[in-house]
Amino acid sequence: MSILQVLDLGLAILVLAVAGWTIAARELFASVVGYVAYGLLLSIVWIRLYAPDVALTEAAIGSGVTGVLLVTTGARLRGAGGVEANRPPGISLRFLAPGLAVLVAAALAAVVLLLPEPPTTLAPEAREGLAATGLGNPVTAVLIAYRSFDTMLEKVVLVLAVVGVWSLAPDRFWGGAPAPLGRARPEGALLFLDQALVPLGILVGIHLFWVGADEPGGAFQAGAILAAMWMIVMISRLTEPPRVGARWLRLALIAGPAVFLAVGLAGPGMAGGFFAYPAGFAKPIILFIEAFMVLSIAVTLPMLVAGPPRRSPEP
Amino acid sequence: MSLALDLFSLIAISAGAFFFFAGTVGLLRFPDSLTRLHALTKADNLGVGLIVLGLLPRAGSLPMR
Amino acid sequence: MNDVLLVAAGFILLTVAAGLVRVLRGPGDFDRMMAVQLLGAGGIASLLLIASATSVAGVEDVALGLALLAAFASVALVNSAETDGPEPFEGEDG
Amino acid sequence: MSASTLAGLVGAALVGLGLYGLIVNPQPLRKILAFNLIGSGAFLVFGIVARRGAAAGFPFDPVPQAMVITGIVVAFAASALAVALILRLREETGNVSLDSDAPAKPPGDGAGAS
Amino acid sequence: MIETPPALAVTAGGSLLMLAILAPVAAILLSFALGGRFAERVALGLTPIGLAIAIAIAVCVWRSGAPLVYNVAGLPPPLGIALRADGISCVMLVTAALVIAAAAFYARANFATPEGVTEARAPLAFWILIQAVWAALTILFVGGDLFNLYVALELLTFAAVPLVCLSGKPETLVAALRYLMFALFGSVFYLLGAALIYGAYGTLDIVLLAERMRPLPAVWLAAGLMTAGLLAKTALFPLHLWLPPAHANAPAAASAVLSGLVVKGSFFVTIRLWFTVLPSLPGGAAEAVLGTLGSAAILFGSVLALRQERLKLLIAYSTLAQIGYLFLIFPLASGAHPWIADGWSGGMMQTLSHAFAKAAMFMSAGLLAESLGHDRIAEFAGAGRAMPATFFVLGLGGLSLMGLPPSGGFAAKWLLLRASVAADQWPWAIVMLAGGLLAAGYVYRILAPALSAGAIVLKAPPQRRREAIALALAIVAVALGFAPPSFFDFLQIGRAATTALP
Repeated sequence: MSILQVLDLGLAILVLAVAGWTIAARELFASVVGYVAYGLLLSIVWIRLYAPDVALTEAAIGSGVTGVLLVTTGARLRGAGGVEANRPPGISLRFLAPGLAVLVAAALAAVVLLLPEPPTTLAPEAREGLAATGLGNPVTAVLIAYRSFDTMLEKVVLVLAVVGVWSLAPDRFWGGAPAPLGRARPEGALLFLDQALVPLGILVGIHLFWVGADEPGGAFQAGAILAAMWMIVMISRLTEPPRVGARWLRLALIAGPAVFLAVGLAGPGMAGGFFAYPAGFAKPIILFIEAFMVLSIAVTLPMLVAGPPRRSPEP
Repeated sequence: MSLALDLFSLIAISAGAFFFFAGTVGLLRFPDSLTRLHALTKADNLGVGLIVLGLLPRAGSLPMR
Repeated sequence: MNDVLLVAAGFILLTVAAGLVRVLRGPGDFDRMMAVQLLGAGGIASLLLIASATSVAGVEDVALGLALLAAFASVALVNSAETDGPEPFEGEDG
Repeated sequence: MSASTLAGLVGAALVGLGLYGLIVNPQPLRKILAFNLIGSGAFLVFGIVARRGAAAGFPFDPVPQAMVITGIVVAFAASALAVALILRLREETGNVSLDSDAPAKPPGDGAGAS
Repeated sequence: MIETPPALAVTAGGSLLMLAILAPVAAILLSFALGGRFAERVALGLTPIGLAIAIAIAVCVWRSGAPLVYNVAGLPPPLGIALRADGISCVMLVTAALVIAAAAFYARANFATPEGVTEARAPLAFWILIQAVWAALTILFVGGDLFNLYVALELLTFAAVPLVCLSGKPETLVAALRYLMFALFGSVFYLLGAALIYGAYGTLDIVLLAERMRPLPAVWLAAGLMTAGLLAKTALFPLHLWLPPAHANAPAAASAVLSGLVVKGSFFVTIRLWFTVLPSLPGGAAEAVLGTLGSAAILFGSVLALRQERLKLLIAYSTLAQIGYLFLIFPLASGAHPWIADGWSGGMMQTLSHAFAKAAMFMSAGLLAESLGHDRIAEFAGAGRAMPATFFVLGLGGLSLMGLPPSGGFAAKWLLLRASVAADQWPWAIVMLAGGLLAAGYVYRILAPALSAGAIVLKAPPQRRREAIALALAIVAVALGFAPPSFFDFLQIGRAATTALP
């Protein structure tokens, strides 16, 4: 057994232990903290699978923003009780659930071990098409060129999630702003962090967007980093969540999918098919789309965390 | 030259790992939150810093696209 | 040399994982968060070491992003951890 | 055992763990956590499929990796919608439960004042 | 670049498929950006355009007698995404367009932006979400790639769940949350199955998969996981717990769309999975299991419908039962037998007639609740005389649910019965007859008190225009009973090609 294998085994055990903790922990907050740790460990697993793009996305969205969402919710749910006041599961459920879980996991494990050889892959096809897109990062090429339709629809899913979350507001708050993310007044340490971290974060975000064409990174990851920075500024109360009726907000939320859709619709005129890119201009067009996607993601994720409007609109 | 660089990496990375160890011991053994925080910051800063320093000489050898 | 990097990565992971006992024991939310913070730092370090040993390209940006997000997560955790803070915002009258 | 096979087994175990949590845990927010565990298990299965598909000079097959990235974003959006529902439900009923016959607290008291 | 096999070739008119999807997507974004009253105008303006595109697609398929195919980004599968419309895609597209258009015009009275404000919560959300349901369903009906279908399923979830709780009442929030939990469980299991299938075959395109399909362990598990996930979204017994509260508590226009169309979206993907991707797998055990679950749903849903006190809950439980009939298509239309044409036509006819009948019934139930102020069946005495048209629609819809001639439901159940008799699979026939009797029971339960004498005070008489919309849908449900044989040939377009594969 080589050192690498020992390391892998240890990592696997650690991931499963922390995952088990998030399920088993008594307190909600402890469970959520466990989930954030779990996300961090998972990023290392993704590096072991040679998937730096996924590692970055998992760290940013899977662990980072989701963790913050859950932590904020845990804090909001605490206090007035009612959280732990549920009935324990019935006896049949207690025996059925582990049985079902073990069955599914065992079947899945067996099938994973028995996946057919030689492995199937689309890597050669992806390599072949890469030249036409002008990109160096094949994952970005899949996302924005080969399967751009999925990515565009997924952006629409994000818009719908915003609509769905907002629709949960009490009527009297419609048009107003979501509740502040942070405490009553800014604190010294947070303000210092703002000054140090946020400019750096914005720089990193833009950097990730730019290198995403050729190296790990891209619109999702860059947008998530920028979203995190905006949320930090909102947590320290230097700025407040915007009103849901604000025109600029609506436009920023739909900018990504709308530009994507517009380019896709222009495809038949430009390149002979919906979502096709004209030869020679693929890369600048892709970067153009991605720039708007970064904007939309950077605005969407914080609005999803902030939740529905909770303040009456200004008269 | 390469031997010297390797030696440098070795020393920096070992030192970094040591700081992580020390930080963890501090986190587990120190009596209250503030002293634990003190130990933690040492691990955070010096640990990661030294590891990155130790990896610097190898950065050029990474396949660049 | 690669084996040295891997051993160092394993050692760091092991120690910070031991630190996770703080998540189990608490007692306060603050202590739990510190353990995650340590795991974040250790995770970045071992990620860089592993990537360097197994030659995964372009991992520097991943580490950069992780470092930023670790700081972000701790801000959010501190923001919502304290139990004696003000009541969660419940809205205002229209 | 190769790293990708091991990751696949971890993925399978995560699905099992998450499924257990999803069924047994009555608290909706904990169900969301469990759902996220199942999700990451599924993503890991995509991940090993991608790693197995290393070819043509790429150490991975980019197509499943791109699908994972899409999936992670969708999973986050789902969590956000669920969380918003849970918070609104707590506000209306003072309770977070999936039992439809749970007694509902009359809404309005205290929820309107800041 | 890559040699295109004939099965993947693009056909003329394929661009229509893309337009059918992109029109509602563009409308969603436009509605959200403009906000306020524009959302309603955009949604209403979309209905004729969407309907025209759906009909154009159907005409193209009818004329050529072969499926329409389009490769997005000009890239054929496996790397690219293909869209395909066969016979059943076309009828579902047209059905969705008709029901959504009807629901939209019906909903104008409930979801108009009030005077004096530029934008209100429920109207904006409703108009955006109903367009999103349309977009998602369109992709589900024409999508040719399992991951693309996953994204569409998620789109449908995100559109349908908030529709349930637009009123913001606690019981609707609980219903929506439970719906979301089931839907998310369904999505993630579907995704897991898709991962295994990609790992085994290196593509997620359904036509390529059908060609490459071999009975591997991975594909059995994948089929099980995906089917379980899709059943949770379709609310087939025993994964049905979420449906009755969600469909009964949603606003009437939303209930009509949810019950008539949304559950058919995931059902349609199940059909794609078992009849296009997996038919070359040996054995009929899985089909028998699906049929058994369907039978259980028929009996269970009908009995529970009989016991409901509230009209909307009764109709929602009847949806459970009618979903059960849909799943009889799996044992009765699979394999290579002489009766499968009947089974296939019957199953699809049930899908269509239930969509129209159930939408009409939920709309009538909404009108009743608005006029009476409640929907408690026991207090309907005299309502039949006060609101004759509304009860006439409920009766017509009930005709189709019971399977009495002349109606689409009769044609569906007759074809399914004939197939089960021809196949010597008697249990299905007995269950269907029992389900028909039970349906007669619960329809009688609605109509009998309403037709009895009694004095009733209406808060407001129902609007003629809205009654007419519900009536139109109910008439379509009945008229489906007169479908000519050529209609059933149309349903077979694209199917022969896949079943003929070795």
